[in-house]
Amino acid sequence: MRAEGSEGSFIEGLRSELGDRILEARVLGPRRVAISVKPGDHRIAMEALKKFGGSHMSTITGTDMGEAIEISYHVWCYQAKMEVSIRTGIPKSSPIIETVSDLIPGSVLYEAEARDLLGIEFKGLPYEGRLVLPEDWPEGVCPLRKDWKPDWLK
Amino acid sequence: MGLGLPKFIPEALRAVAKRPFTLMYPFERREPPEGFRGRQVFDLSKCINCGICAMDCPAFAIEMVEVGGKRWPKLYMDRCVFCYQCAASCPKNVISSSKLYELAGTSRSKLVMAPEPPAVGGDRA
Amino acid sequence: MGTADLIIGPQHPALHEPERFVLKLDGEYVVDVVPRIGYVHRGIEKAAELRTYIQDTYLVERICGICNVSHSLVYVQTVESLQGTEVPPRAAYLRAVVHELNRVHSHLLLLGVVGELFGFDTLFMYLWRDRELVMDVVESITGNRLISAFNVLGGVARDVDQSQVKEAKKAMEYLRGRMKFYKKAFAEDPTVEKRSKGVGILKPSSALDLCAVGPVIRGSGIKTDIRADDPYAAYGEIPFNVITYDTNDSWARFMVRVDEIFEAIGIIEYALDHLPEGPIRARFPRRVREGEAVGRVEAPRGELVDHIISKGGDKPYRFKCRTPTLANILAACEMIRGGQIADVPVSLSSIDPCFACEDRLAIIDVSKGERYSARLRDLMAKYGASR
Amino acid sequence: MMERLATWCRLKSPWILHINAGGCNGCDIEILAALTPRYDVERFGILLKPSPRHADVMVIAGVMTRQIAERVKRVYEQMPEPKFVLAVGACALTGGVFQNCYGQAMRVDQIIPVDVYVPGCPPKPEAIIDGVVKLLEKAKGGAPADEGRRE
Repeated sequence: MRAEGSEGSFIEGLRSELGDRILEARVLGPRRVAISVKPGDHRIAMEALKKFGGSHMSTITGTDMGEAIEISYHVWCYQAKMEVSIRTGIPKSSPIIETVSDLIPGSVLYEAEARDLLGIEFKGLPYEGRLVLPEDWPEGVCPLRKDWKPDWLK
Repeated sequence: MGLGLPKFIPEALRAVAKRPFTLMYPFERREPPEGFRGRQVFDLSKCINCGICAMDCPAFAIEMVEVGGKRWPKLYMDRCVFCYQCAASCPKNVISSSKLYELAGTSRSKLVMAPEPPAVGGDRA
Repeated sequence: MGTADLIIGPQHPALHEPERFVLKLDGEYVVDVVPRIGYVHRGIEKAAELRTYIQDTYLVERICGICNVSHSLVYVQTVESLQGTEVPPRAAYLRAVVHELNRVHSHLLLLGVVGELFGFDTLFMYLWRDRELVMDVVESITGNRLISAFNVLGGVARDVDQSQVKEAKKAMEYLRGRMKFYKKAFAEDPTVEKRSKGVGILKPSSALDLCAVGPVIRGSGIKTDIRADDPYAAYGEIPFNVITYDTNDSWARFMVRVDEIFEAIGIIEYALDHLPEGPIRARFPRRVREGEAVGRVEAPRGELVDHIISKGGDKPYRFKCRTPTLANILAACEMIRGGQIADVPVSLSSIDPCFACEDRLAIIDVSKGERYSARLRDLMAKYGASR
Repeated sequence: MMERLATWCRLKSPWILHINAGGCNGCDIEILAALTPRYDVERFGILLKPSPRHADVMVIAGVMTRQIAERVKRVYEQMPEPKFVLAVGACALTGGVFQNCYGQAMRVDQIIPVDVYVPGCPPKPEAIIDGVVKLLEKAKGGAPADEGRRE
């Protein structure tokens, strides 16, 4: 457990836990830190964050970056008072990643939402079926991907 | 019943003695406060036809239509969300607010404010 | 007889996030719940990518009409941190004032709706009567009763003058007196006690696991508030207390809100007394530089998160918004599980989705395969609530 | 004779059904606020009814989302004749800020005929009462005017 500290020392602390698994670490602003990891390592990073009180999943953002889909897990660390974004990229052709819902049960709905809107498949996600999209929405169409455009723009 | 006296009985009795809280709208109309965002007023004599209001409108409520060779803002009040971004964006302060809010109409075409540019009307003071 | 399925929703008028819950029943008791949301999925995140930053300010305000100030606040703060713009101190204070006015009105609204749910219409009518005072103050400061259009990129849209400050302080003083009465009512009235104490238990450990936010987690005794832990606007300089209750039930969550109204009134008075002089708006460019930012605010319902990725230009590349009700749905399911059907509306409303106002249910009895439709009110009438 | 009596009765107590077709709640809160002590539309005999079968006037607010459009139509069909529709707020009228969102199916008046439009985002409770008054004036005219109606 750590007391409230600056972003730089927080990143140092994370590095001592995770070592080379952190590909890149950035400070986004006061109490905002982003780290990049390889897919698969995101679960290890999340385990490491628990040492800082990081048990609150704020949200999960999926972003279509062209070739890859980038997933950001935003975790709030209660003790360190730091919002950590764990970023990882997965190929758009096979967007499969392991779920974190067993580590943080509160992330089920965020993963289900990302599955609906971006077509990311979360291995081991307990929630099945559509979460936000309408029932008559065509299968396999993901509105938040950049190659999907609403009718009026076509 | 052992429930104790509900807290609201004395309160309700007190309210009986007071003046009614209800506004007698529509028989009495209370003036909205200063700066209320009601129906827009366009002072087109200041307008420089730039179209920034139409560009910034979040609800696509302003359309620049051509009247007498120039493009003037036409407001669709049925789309308008009364955010007054158009007034904030306008470089010449053409748009100001009024306190008029009773805008209900029986058809959507009545909710369109066509521009009345000063040059076209001819003898507008 | 086996278990029966009870479907709550989806027609769901008082809510920004209509859900549908499939309840598995064993007699009167709820065995399991499955949520399905998205009936008001309008595609705001996609739309935000297709509009400019200026237009998005007003788009995000309309994600939720009740806590619209929080939505626009988190959006403008995120974009400002992306751009690195400092907001003038007067604007930061005014933002806090309107944010707290919004919280007062939202909490009063919920407490009133809860009163109606209890079958306690008197409470509903009185609370909404006094809520009108707050609406008047909001109207005089922002120009509209609900959707404020107050927070804009770089600052706030309009200034307040001395007469408005005086009027606001007078209203707050009056409201504080009224709230003392309502607090007593919520703490001691037998109707409230019977309907909410011990109903919808959420243990602190499950509140943490399920990532509950706002009054829900504070009602489980966990002291966390973004205004205190992760201060924004002027909250770093304004003294206030974080309210917690540790009875873990619906009553605790209502009491957290009652006490938060007192704190909010205190914040508004402090901020209006210490309002710095100066400009209310910094210049903000139309094009925002490349980068990403995460913003969080404490909305009336809890943590509200925005994540914006910019690749330069006047439109965001990706806009992500996580509303507090979504975070609390799992917690609500946990509260409902194991309780009685009659307690479902109370538990649900304690997370403040205003769920119960006008809901529609379809009852499917598995053993018969018949389908009935009923409205929540009818059902509640059947299960003991008076209306 | 009976018809005039029926019209008179209807004007004295129009019962309303409130539907949210997927809006932001702003308008819904204002509709509800119109029923609370400050505005108190019950003094005109206006009652909020939970069931479409009891209602004369449907007050509809919010963007028509794809999920809800079919349901709104079904509710409208269940209302007894003559029925009136009051569309409240920019979203119900045209979509407001949500125009062209993929979740918006269409405008309200593309699904059901609308009698009175109340613009605003959200309209003040007074403006909603004003809309109701205009609706009643229209209803007094006997057969609903064709203006603004679509087949």
